[in-house]
Amino acid sequence: MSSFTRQQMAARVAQDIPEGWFVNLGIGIPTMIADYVPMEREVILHSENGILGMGPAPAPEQATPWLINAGKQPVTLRPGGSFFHHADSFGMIRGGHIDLCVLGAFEVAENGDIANWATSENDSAPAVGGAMDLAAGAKRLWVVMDHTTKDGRPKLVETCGYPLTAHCAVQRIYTNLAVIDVVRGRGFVVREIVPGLSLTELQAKTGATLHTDA
Amino acid sequence: MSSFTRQQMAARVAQDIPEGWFVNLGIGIPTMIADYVPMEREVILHSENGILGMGPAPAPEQATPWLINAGKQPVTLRPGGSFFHHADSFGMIRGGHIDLCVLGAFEVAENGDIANWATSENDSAPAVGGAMDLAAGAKRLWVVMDHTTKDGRPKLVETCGYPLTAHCAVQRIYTNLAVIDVVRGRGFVVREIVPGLSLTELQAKTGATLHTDA
Amino acid sequence: MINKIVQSIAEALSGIKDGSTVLMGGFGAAGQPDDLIEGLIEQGAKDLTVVANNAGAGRVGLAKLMEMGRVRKIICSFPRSAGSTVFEELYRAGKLELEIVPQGTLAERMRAAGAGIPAFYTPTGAGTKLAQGKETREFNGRPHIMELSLPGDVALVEAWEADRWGNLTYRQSGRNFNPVMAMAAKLTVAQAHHIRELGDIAPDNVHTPGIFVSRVVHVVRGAPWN
Amino acid sequence: MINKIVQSIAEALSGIKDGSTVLMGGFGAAGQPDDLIEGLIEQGAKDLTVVANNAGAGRVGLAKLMEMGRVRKIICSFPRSAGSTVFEELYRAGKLELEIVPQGTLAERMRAAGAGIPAFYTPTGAGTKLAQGKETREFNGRPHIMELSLPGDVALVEAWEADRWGNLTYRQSGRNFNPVMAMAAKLTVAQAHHIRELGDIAPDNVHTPGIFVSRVVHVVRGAPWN
Repeated sequence: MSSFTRQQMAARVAQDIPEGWFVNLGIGIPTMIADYVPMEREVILHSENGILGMGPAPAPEQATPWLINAGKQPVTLRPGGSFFHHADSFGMIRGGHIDLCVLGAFEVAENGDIANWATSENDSAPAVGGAMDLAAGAKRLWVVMDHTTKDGRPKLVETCGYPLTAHCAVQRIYTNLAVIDVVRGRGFVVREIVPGLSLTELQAKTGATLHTDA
Repeated sequence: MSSFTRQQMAARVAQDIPEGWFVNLGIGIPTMIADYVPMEREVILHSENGILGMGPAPAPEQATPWLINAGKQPVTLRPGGSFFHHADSFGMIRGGHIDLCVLGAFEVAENGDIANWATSENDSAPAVGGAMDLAAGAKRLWVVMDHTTKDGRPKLVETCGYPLTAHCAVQRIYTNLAVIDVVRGRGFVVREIVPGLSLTELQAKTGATLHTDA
Repeated sequence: MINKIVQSIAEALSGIKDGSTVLMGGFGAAGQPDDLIEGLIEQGAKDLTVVANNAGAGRVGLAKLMEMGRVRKIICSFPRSAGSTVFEELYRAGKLELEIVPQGTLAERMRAAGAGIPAFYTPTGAGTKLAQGKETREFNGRPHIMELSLPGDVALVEAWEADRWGNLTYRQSGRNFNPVMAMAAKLTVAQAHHIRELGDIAPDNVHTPGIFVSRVVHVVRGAPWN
Repeated sequence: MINKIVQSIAEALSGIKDGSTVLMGGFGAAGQPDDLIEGLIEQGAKDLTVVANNAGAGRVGLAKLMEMGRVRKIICSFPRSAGSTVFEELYRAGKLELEIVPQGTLAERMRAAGAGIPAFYTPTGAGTKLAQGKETREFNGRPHIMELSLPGDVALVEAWEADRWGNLTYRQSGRNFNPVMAMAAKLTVAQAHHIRELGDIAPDNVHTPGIFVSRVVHVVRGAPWN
């Protein structure tokens, strides 16, 4: 059975991002998506720490400590980019001006609930960062993550077991096995499956009912 | 009996403004106060429409339509001045960063209530502008106005008859006849009277009890 | 290639519907998008709610739009000013609704709409007749009133510079309400004196990032504006 | 003559009292007022509440201040990060209070404090464990939670340029939390790389007007920061 690599997952998401969108990419696989958007397709990347128009990582000798992304890695700025303060930056997020946010997650439920910040109700010092603001504020929230945990438990579930980041927020999930929409009132609707995997096999790795449009 | 002219009232207020204060001056006599603050005493003038560091009116040939004050008159900018948008400008006001606001008024009550925006409860289209924001937000609110109306009715009163601009907001009143503090729990306390006028005569022109510290 | 620059005022204003809430920038003449307002008169949309600091003056611009019967309601801080005769006539005749909002609350309600804050508390207006019908609540021992965000369908703004991504700068006190209105509307249209190449506006000094701007039209005004 | 420029870090930090709430700017190393934080370690104030995006790393700066037992409480969005061992040890030992706030809510709460807004409603965090104990209210059919403003006694910020009136600019992503913290504190202290003559910072491009700044100290950092 084949499965998408991290790079292939990032590239698959990048396919679906049209020119002109303002996009915030979370840490991990989401960050890699930028590498698969061709420079001539103008997608404007937003970073929570006050940047619009982020470009790729600089050559090491050209990195400046003043220009870092939300993951605190050196980045560049494209012509047309701009800087602003944190309240303005999150005003863009909370105000619904970001067309798309792509985050990783521990779990996504069939109603669109997302859990991606705390691994236990008892973890009293979890790091939330901007995840709740992004999940609640972006026009669209997509999740990119492995279909199951390392020990094989489903990450697409009926109800999240981990503490929620936001309620009914996710619209689409890209996993290493499939592309799945979250449709209000229906739940998980499968759009694509990696070659060689059957719907039945995918269902076996999923914690909630999978629907199809067929 | 002598009485202060408008110019003298403005000059008298100017005496009491120390270097380093951020000051918003309302339309009318308050605007004239700026002319009596010597340029070497650095008082930073704020205008609601997004200016800090306003300077005097320009020579007519140097006026630019881009640089006007809240009264929509051409002004200049001192070195060190800055521009910002309306929400930031009123954030300065509402957030208590303006050391002093000086406004005109129809009435001031002995508890510090001020009425300066509507002349009747039945006036359904009064022009409030920034008066309520300034009265509620500045660290100090001083009023400069004639002691009585043109037909001799007192403007310092027990309770305002006109619709309020703000509740318990005024700290000091400069009139053409006196300088009067509004002291919580006491009411009007006379600090100065124009030469030749007795306290009894001043009281006769005032609609509430005048106190003195003597 | 993203290109928000359109070639005519008609194109800049296309699609504005009857019944829209239109935010109009400017304070006095500074930063007032005169050409877009004239364009809106041509464009034809009616039954409008207009949000602006003033209620028009003379018989041009907003006053003309009102005189044509195209404005249902005005939300402003200072309706009566020198030359506001059209407003006064229509208002007295009961042909215009009016909502008076303190100037700082007006700006903050639009900033809130742009920033996804549906409501906030302010001390401004507490205990006055403008607090009537509003929730009052005490914070730090002081009464405050709850104000709702004020979103627009359309914002018309005037900028000094613009580029094809819609980044804007403003000049001096021409900034005023324009940045908060640009944030608060679904469709934000800017008239700009100068069109710059992408990257020529210093990234540290962009006043309104292009994310808040839908369309830009180049309007060169004569002296003394240039 | 107004002159907010002081000659030493000790002078810049004089008068900070035990029990103060200290807002510390910066996101990652960018815009972090390292020299002022080291100065605060020298200065001696204790029983502090510190508001910052992170809870320190390594054994310098904020982490050192915590290790010395001078911090009673941390208010931040992201306490656990690479090298946050001091925080983790103290927190596990029950020697440090923690308030976790979503990053955008953290910024907005300080902006609200600076702008005189005692409370606002946000959708962020509604229906999550961070909503516990907070008022929930529906606007536009969607649950929101009420968040209170977060004022500081002291803000420590890092600027790129400053003048004697306290006007500041920031460089690139060094801006981050600094402008909202500068607004939100009673005493705002800025360390600046460059001191400019009054008037040399373009008035249209001042990022933090001097009204929000109490003291400025010139700190030239080495490469690659210059």
